[in-house]
Amino acid sequence: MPRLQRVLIANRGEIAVRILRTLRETGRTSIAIFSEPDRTALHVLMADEAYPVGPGPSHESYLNMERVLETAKRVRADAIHPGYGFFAENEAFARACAQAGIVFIGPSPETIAALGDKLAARKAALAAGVPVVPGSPGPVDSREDVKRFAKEMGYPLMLKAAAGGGGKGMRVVRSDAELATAWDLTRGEARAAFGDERVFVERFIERPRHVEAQILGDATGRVAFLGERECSVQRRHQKLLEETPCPAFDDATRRAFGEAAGRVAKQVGYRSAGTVEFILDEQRRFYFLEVNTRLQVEHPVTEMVTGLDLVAEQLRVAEGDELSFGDAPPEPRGWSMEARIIAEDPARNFLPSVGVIERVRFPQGPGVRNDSGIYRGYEVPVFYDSLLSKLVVWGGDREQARRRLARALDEFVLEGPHHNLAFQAWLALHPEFAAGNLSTQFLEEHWRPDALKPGPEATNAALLAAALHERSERQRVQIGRREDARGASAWKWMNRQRGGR
Amino acid sequence: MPRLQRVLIANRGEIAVRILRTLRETGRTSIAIFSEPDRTALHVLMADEAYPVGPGPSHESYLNMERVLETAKRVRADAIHPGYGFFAENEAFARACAQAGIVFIGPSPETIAALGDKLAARKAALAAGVPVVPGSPGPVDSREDVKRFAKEMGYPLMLKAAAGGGGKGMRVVRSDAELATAWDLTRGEARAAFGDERVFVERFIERPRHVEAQILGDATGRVAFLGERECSVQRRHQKLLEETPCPAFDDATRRAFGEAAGRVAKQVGYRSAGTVEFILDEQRRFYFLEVNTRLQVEHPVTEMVTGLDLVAEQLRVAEGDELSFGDAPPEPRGWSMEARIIAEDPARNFLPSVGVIERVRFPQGPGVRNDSGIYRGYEVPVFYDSLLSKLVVWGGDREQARRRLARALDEFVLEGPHHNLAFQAWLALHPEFAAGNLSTQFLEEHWRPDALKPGPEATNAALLAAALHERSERQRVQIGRREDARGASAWKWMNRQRGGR
Amino acid sequence: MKLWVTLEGREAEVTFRTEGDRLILEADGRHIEADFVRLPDGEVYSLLIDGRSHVVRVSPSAEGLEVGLRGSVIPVEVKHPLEKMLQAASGARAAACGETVSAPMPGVVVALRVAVGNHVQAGQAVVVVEAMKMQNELSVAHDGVVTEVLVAERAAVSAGQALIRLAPVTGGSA
Amino acid sequence: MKLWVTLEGREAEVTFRTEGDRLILEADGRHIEADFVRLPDGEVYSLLIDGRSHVVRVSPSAEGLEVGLRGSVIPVEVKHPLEKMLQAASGARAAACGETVSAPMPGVVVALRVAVGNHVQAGQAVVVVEAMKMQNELSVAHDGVVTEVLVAERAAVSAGQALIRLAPVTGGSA
Repeated sequence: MPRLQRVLIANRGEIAVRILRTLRETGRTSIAIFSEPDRTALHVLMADEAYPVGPGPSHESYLNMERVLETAKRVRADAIHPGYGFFAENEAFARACAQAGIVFIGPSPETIAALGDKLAARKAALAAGVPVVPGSPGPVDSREDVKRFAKEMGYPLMLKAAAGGGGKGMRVVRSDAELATAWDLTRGEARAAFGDERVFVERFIERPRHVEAQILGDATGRVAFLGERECSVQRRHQKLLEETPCPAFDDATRRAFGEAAGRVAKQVGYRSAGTVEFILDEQRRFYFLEVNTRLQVEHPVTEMVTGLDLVAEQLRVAEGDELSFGDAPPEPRGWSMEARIIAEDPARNFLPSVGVIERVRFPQGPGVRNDSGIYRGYEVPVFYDSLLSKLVVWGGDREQARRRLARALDEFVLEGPHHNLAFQAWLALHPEFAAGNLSTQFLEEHWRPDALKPGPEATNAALLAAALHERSERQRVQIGRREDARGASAWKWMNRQRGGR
Repeated sequence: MPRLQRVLIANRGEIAVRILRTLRETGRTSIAIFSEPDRTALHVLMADEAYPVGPGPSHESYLNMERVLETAKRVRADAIHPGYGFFAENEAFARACAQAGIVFIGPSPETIAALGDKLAARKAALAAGVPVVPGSPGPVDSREDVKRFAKEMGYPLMLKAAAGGGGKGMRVVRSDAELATAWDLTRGEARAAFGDERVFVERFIERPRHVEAQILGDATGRVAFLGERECSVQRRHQKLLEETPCPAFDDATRRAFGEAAGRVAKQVGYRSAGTVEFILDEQRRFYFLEVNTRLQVEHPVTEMVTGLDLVAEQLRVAEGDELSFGDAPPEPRGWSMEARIIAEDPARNFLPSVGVIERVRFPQGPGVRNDSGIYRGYEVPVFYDSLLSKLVVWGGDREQARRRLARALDEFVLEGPHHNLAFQAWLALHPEFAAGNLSTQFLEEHWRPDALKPGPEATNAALLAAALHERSERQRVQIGRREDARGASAWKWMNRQRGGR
Repeated sequence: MKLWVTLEGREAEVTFRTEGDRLILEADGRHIEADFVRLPDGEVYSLLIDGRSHVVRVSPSAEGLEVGLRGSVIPVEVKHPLEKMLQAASGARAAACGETVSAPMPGVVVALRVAVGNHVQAGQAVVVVEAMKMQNELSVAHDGVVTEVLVAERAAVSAGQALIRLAPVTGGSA
Repeated sequence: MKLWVTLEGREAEVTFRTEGDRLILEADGRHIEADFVRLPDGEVYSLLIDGRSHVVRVSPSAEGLEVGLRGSVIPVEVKHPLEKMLQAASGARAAACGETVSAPMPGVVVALRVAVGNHVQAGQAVVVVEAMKMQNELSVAHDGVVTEVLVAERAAVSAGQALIRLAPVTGGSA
């Protein structure tokens, strides 16, 4: 296979910037695409070349398959990197690339299709001898069937709408008595929300951890396991902070976990970078969930401890090369954490925020990496997701990584939209987080918005700042109308206040 | 020894920021000091506490020993970290700290004194069985003595003023004939420049490399060798780009080099972080030069490959603790390079530059670390040195590190003072640099200012930018005086031009 | 100079003056002094309070000022004494004027849950706005009756745009 | 719109116009088109020239404009046609007016190497200024005679401050 010299990035924001950095470092031409409001986005400014693909809404630009492929052909792209989201797990797009003679950087369309169907993926895992959450092999037909299941597995159970997703259509059942009403409610909701009343049963895992395996496969059929990532701290099923290694793992768990992930990947002939997701119960037993057939948002923590460039490995594999490390993946060194810096307001139930980045100063220094799509003066558009930047740190051990994260968050200056820096700092300093006691219930159990209340020192500083501001405002007023008497000046103040400054 | 909770940093700029990061990560209070023009410097803004120590000139503030120590005592500092420069290698300051009951973070005053005298340091190296550049054991008295030397060692030789320094009072002699005039010239210069006509003879090492060993000693007498740094690319004896490992080293050389550095350090009972400097000839033989008894500007490259925090190790040693890694320093991984970003104009013979940082965007992403003392809007003061920032990169091998450096330099936005970003990019891409063919003669042999001439693509972009600028200027003029006829408008242009815009 | 400051729910009279680079402030019987300098970077101040270093940014907001400080944002309401007097007088009137639900950010109206004439209860969600791939329910703060619906479903709205107006219920909690 | 542009030592007449976000320029028989947008960040433009992405910053300098581009700074002189005409007329006069040596940066005068009345040759160092711990020799561009020495040794000087003035040597190369 010839070298992929011209690579189009079918994405935007921080991940487009991330990918173009590797393209530049490996001597390839980086080709950006952009929607109209993204004309001034960082990935456009930093790319070697950039071409427009349509208006703001994703389906008219970044998800406009025809336009993106036409652009790729016109500018003679050798390959397309899809990043994550958009076309990253789209079988049809991968197929269309192949038909257009353009290399899709990712697994084969067949792999994407096979793993995109959650039931098929679960079957592949079972076939590979990898544990899945115990449950009914298919939809259950009656309350009595659920009761029989409960006798076998014990309560609590989870009723899950077969067509569900995004955290909807799920209900925990803790006894036969609860089941009486839960059965009808769940089926009713499933019918209402998805037009499909089929319901599955699964064992309910209490306080689960979300742990995932980074895998990398090449064309020779070799699959490498590059360590796990713990992604338990979530809100509304969105990951907020990820780390590697998993604080709950010992060497034996890790070995078994890596072997399980590798077996799933080999079962489907996996090629390129992918992630096998598991949940971990409180007894450290892991259960297969699904495979993400793409580069993951949180891939940098794996890069920090292995020293690998996963995008560079994807490019090698796409060119038909072997993995850079052959059969010997580098031993992970130290600990890494990633905090997602998101435009949202923790004090108002994490309401998304937009606006102009008025001031930004990224944290720097030892062990700090920023993967970001913003710059000072940039206006965060309303059309795309609210991830502004990823703050990634490395430490010799978990404690150094965690303290470094807290240091870096403290150093991070970001003004304009609301953001979750203070929330992430709260998290990094929380004693349960420090102890590694994580689960997907972490926020429900520990987070209260008044945790961000400023202390007396901050309150004093705020008081002084407000006084300084009023002083300079007042000077401005007085300089402007030096002839005014006191009363008139006060009226001016009133007007300003009423004007909703 | 009790924990050092409150640490005063007797320094400024990037190294003060570097040190306070470790203090924060280890839960200590960082105390900055500042001169009047440094009231808005980054180390003051970032520190937990900050106190004034006098006017701009160093000797009235950062080098005002009485004022600095009085401040340290008044604010109840447990320890002082001197950084590099200023008091870092000042025996009297280290002694005064001890007398004031404040821990000086560095070697003992006796070690500083012993290694500060270059002749004594050379003797210590010889006593430790470490090679020094072959030469006369003391001053030579006559031309005839030099000739006898030449018979023994062969030409070329170097005549060196005993009291010389900073590259002055040195002359290469390649034959008996040259010696005839060189002898009187060198003695005359030495007398004129230093008031001391004593002259030494040393073998002249052609195209030498400058390679140094990072060492770390603790109170138990243990001395660790943490790898070498190649610092050959220099201008006027100022290092510009450093890397580790040294591209000229093989394992045997490294082992012998590390052992030699360790012997010198043990000979003087070295404690804390230090650097043993050597020169390397074209046959890869190394010769001791001197010991720097402090943290080095280029220490981050060692941190990148070892994963250690050298400032944290210094703090441990100062508290009487052992080194964090005991007797097993971490195996270095990969390659690291550091480019010094300096306020100077490569096109005008590297003339230093000052001014306001109008815009700065640091390079980010995988394998990039910035240690910096600047921010947007900051005015670089005239009183201190012109190092603005250190760009440090890591790669799996030298080639990845070098390409990453080039990528990061390309991504670095810095406007305001003149700077050497384009020069560093030229260096990173130079074929001889890429091949690792380095010596302290690198710039003399390869650098020509017209290397920075822009290519046709850049020239076109500049042409367009100039046109756009004139268009917006013109619009401004026309909007301002809409009633004006064409002639009057042109006159306005003239005035603007004459005003020296 | 005197000000009325509301901070963290507490209101206090604040007296302050500057002497060169020093700011001297009295509030609630406390005396605070700081060395201050305005940074070349917008409405940003560096404060040294007894040596402790703080960088604070002040920006105007709908309710008064916001002070940004190490990743946190602290709302501060500052009133001039005369302003306070006048506002107290008009306070009673304002409370009875009903409520407006506005878009907190630019986005698209996904669902309208009420129509003109509907009675709603405090906390009830009345409209859903989608922005950045997230749906956000907007609710009312007080019981009331819907008097105006100012947008249609699928309409794009800008930050602060009024969406729904309500009148207070007679005898209800205002 | 027409301009005379001096760039990389070559002078050319440039004709350009804009159509919406496109800039169309002709110079030296070449035709260049670009998509442009001004970034919210000072006098900075993003240009897409046949898809190639460039971020350029324009700032005024003593000699005209400086265009910053990927770490490099490219000086550009831009003249309006009328301006050029007038300047050509006064050019001859200006050349005979002698030379001034100015401080290129703030610093301290460390050494004066000439006195009033001295003859100096092009390239000769006449004064040494120290800034940022570095000593910098300043030399003259043309042969001349020192007419004024405007500073003393150890004096602090600001950027652009005139230090020494020279008159041209009669018959010398101006």
